[in-house]
Amino acid sequence: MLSVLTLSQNLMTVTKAEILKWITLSADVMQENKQYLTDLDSPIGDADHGINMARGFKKVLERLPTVQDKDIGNILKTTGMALISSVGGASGPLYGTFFMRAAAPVMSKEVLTDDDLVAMLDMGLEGVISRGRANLGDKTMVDGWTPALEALRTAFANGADTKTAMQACVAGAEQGMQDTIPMLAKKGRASYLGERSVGHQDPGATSTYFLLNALLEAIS
Amino acid sequence: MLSVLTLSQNLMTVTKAEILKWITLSADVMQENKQYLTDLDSPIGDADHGINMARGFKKVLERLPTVQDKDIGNILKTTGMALISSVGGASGPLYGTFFMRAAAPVMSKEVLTDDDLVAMLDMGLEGVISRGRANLGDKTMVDGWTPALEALRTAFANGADTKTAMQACVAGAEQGMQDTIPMLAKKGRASYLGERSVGHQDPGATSTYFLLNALLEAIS
Amino acid sequence: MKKLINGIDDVVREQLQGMAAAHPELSVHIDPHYIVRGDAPVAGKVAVISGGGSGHEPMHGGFVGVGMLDGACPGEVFTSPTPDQMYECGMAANSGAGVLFLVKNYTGDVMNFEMAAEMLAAEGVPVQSILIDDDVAVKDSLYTAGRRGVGTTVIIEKIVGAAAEAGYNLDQCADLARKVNSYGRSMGMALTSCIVPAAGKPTFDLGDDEIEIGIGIHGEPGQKRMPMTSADAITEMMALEIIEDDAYTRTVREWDTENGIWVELELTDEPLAAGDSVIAFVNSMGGTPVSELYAVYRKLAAVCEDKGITIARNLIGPYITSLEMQGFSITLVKVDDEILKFWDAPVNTPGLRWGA
Amino acid sequence: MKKLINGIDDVVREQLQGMAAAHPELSVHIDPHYIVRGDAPVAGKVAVISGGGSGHEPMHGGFVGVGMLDGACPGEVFTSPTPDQMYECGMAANSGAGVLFLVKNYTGDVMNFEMAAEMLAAEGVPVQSILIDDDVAVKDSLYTAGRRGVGTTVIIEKIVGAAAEAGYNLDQCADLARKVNSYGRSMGMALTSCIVPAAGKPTFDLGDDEIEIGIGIHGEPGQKRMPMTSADAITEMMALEIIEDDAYTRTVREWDTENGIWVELELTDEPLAAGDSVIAFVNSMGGTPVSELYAVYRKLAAVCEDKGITIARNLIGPYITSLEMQGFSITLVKVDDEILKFWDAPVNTPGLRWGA
Ligand SMILES: Nc1ncnc2c1ncn2[C@@H]1O[C@H](COP(=O)(O)OP(=O)(O)O)[C@@H](O)[C@H]1O
Ligand SMILES: Nc1ncnc2c1ncn2[C@@H]1O[C@H](COP(=O)(O)OP(=O)(O)O)[C@@H](O)[C@H]1O
Ligand SMILES: [Mg+2]
Ligand SMILES: [Mg+2]
Ligand SMILES: [Mg+2]
Ligand SMILES: [Mg+2]
Repeated sequence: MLSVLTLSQNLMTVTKAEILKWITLSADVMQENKQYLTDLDSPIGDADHGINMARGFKKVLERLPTVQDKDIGNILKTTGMALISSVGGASGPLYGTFFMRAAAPVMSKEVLTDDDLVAMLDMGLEGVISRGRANLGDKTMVDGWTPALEALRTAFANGADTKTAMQACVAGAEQGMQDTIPMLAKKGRASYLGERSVGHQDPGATSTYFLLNALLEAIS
Repeated sequence: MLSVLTLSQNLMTVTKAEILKWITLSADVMQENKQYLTDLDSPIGDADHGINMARGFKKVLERLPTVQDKDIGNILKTTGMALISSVGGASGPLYGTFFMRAAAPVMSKEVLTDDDLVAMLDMGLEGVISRGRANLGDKTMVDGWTPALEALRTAFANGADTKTAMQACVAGAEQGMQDTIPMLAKKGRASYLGERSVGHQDPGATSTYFLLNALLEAIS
Repeated sequence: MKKLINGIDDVVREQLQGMAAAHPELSVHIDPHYIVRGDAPVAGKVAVISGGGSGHEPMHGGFVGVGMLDGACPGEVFTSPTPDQMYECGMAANSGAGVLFLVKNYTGDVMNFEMAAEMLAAEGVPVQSILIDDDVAVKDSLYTAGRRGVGTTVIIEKIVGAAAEAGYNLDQCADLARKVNSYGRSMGMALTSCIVPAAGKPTFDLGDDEIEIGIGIHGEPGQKRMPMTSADAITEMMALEIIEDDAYTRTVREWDTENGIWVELELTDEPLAAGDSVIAFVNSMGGTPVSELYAVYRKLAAVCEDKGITIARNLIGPYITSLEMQGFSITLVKVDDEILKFWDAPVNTPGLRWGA
Repeated sequence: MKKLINGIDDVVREQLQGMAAAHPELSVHIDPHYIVRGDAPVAGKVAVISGGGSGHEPMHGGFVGVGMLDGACPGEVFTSPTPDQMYECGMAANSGAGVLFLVKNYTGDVMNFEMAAEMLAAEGVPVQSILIDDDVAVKDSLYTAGRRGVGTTVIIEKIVGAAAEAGYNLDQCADLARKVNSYGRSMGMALTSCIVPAAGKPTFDLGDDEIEIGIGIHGEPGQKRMPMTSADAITEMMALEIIEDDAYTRTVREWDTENGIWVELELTDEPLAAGDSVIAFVNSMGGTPVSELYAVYRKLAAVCEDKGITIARNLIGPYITSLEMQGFSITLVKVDDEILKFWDAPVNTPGLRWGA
């Protein structure tokens, strides 16, 4: 899909409409995978991750019409605030902070360049890390975000277009998600299980993959 | 088995040793049928009749040595008191009263005539009825005792010997027990079930059959 | 069966030993089993005593203490205690002002308490015995064993215990117990069966989508089985059965202290009516958490309001249980000033405590 | 799944509405969910507030009242509440003397309470936040999320609530909370899993002869699975893990009210030792009846005696639960005169009441 404003590969590649679509698609995918994410959260958690994410994005959808006409930064900020006030648990502040921080570099923008896109996601991840203080390998959503954003940056550095770069990003998220399986959890609820956390895929890294995949779909 | 004292069919037919044996065999049969009686008490009661009877007769066995040398009346009285103080529930006072009252006509006797035997059991049943105020057909142990003692009296009236009469008595108890199946309970815990009590055999009528059968075995 | 027990034959004794260790203010007697207040007998005070099968904790042992019971006699699990327990308990608690037995109407309890009353009377102890029979799920005729004693028991023990503490004499205590019983109505239901330790398996099987309505407290099956439905629907059905229950007449036997004989009385309970005030008691059968009881209370309050019945006080929690059974019961007890005064009076027991 | 609920999305709200109907002395707020004392804010008094996922009733909402919590924030079932609930609750309860958050150490609770503390501080409300982390079943290293907050929470809420009632200021309340936490150790086990309403099936499967040791309170699986054994063996194993637990050091973040920043503190709990006096708390996970808890208490008292530990007070019952899960937890909290004084002080809440 080409925006009428596209001048170069690195300019104005993601529109506000696509961001709105991303949020809507995210809400859909969380609703569809509510049971799956909750099931993942049973052996190493407390069986609520899918329920939490679905509830949160339902609230986001309710609020979305109020910012339909606002800029991308405000849309993301509202998304973050809706998540914070409705998800609870660990994932609420984490995803909430993700969107609140992601909003900062794109405030008052109606369209994003590739650099904006990277900055937006990078700042979001930074928020997740500063809020949750998880390290790579702790078996959390950070293990989904980190390889995904690395792959995104690498793809852009290698001259990929937005869509191709986002495909790499999603592949990175998927790999990161799968790589959580053998990990021993050190943060979050799964850490209480010690050795028994090994062999299970992290629910948060999985919802991160769904979120990035929704972004890819939105811009495709 | 012939007692050396046997003079006529109607004289001195049950010895103290046989009464002691009756009590011991009763304890055995309650222990063996603990599960069965408890199972009968599940659909129309509270799943404890076998447990109650086994516990009670275990206590009786513990006390028995202390009255080994006493007369039959005292043995029965001690049995009744042991049951009263250890069974609880409905069956405790009922079987306890049975043995306490049964003791009265055989006080200070070392051997029983057929008349004594009938008087002993009749008085016992009278005790059960005055304590529990159940009528025939209420689906209780009274529906086991009543046809059993009727059959016993009839057999003696027809000239049967002790053993034959007791065989008739046990057959009457068995019939009475089976006849409780279609009854609608009006007394005891099963009465709370109303129509739903129909189709189940009464646990108390069943333990009554076991008790009389033990007496038959003891004199055989 | 997974239970926190050791040997099956030791269940009741070991639980009593645990109570003894936890509550030094109680005097826990092991052979035979009974519990009395540590300061029993309390000079000049009527001794209020109850008892019944174990498995209903905190009832009755957990209700022994200042302002409630003087003594309790725990039987084996779901089995009435024996007359000698009741006799010993009565002797230990009697100060000379006499003994009031509060007896739930089950054949076993009735007969055992009758024998104990006779034994105490034979020793010259003034004794009264009041039957509790409040379970509207039992459809009774004059010829059956009558209604079971269920939730109202807890309320009577609290109120009559407070009255005895306040100096009511034996006859006054008995009259008050009879009144509260006539004002009380209950109904229970089960989501699951419980397991009697000695039986080792569920007393009844209930499908994943079935519930049992009208159960008693001995884990016995109830009036009817029906498909699972919402908390609101179940609560409304039960509340209406209680509120719309007709006048109930039965013949009870009470001990005539003066003449030393049992006398029969015909007693009639009047139905609840708009304008009445009640204590509303929502009880867990043991395995249902208090959170679910609040969902029930929400609907119960709405039904009562709808029917013009004012809830003056409430009690919500596991007080008269059936081991680990999941389910609940509702009890409504009509109140007047006398009853409310004694309900609000201080009570200090392991299972119920306020104002002290 | 058979539960006394209506629509799955309405579970928490309807339970709160039931609480509101039953306890007019509380002020129950529905959107967002929080509960405060009816007389909040209490002039001059520090507001003690806790919160966490629902499904642990009576904790926390049932502990709001005179002598305990000023406010509680219930999240969805087993899900931490959100910062706006905590913020609104804090604003409603703050009299100017400040807000003390008592936070169980779960990543979700910690992060949400951190955000709420920042929000309150931004409004000029003096705020302190103390972490509760007493679960010895969690084998922690410096790099993990640390120990969970479990049974000691109930004890801290009671003691710090009484201190706030007695006029302790915000710093004094925070110091006392930190001390009681450092004195408390807990461990839990499950006989059965529970069912989160929205999930509709058991969180974990447990065989008929298996038990799960070291569970938390979110129905999550524990440290290890083992074959079912006797109450005595289980109790002894858990009591010894608590009593013999080593000194425990971790880094916690606390809010520096003066400078408006988070600061890191390294805190060390000393192990229990012979000669110590404790509050012994035997807690039902919800589905285990109190009778079984007494069997546990019997053995716990024996183990403590054997180890030279004196049980000064006890608490036995379902106070911090996991829906209808069967199982129990043991908490031992070392006491001194200050702690005992506040433990014995009057408390009047739906879930814990004495002296009032
Ligand atoms: N400290 C942390 N940093 C980053 N992510 C975390 C952290 N703790 C937990 N998570 C993520 O949160 C997910 C669990 O979310 P959720 O189930 O909604 O919350 P809760 O654990 O409170 O029930 C985990 O799978 C993990 O990916
Ligand atoms: N009023 C009564 N008269 C005679 N027998 C009775 C009466 N009530 C109950 N029973 C007998 O007692 C039996 C139940 O005994 P048990 O299970 O030991 O006591 P409980 O019913 O108290 O649990 C019933 O099967 C019935 O035969
Ligand atoms: Mg979770
Ligand atoms: Mg029975
Ligand atoms: Mg019984
Ligand atoms: Mg959670």
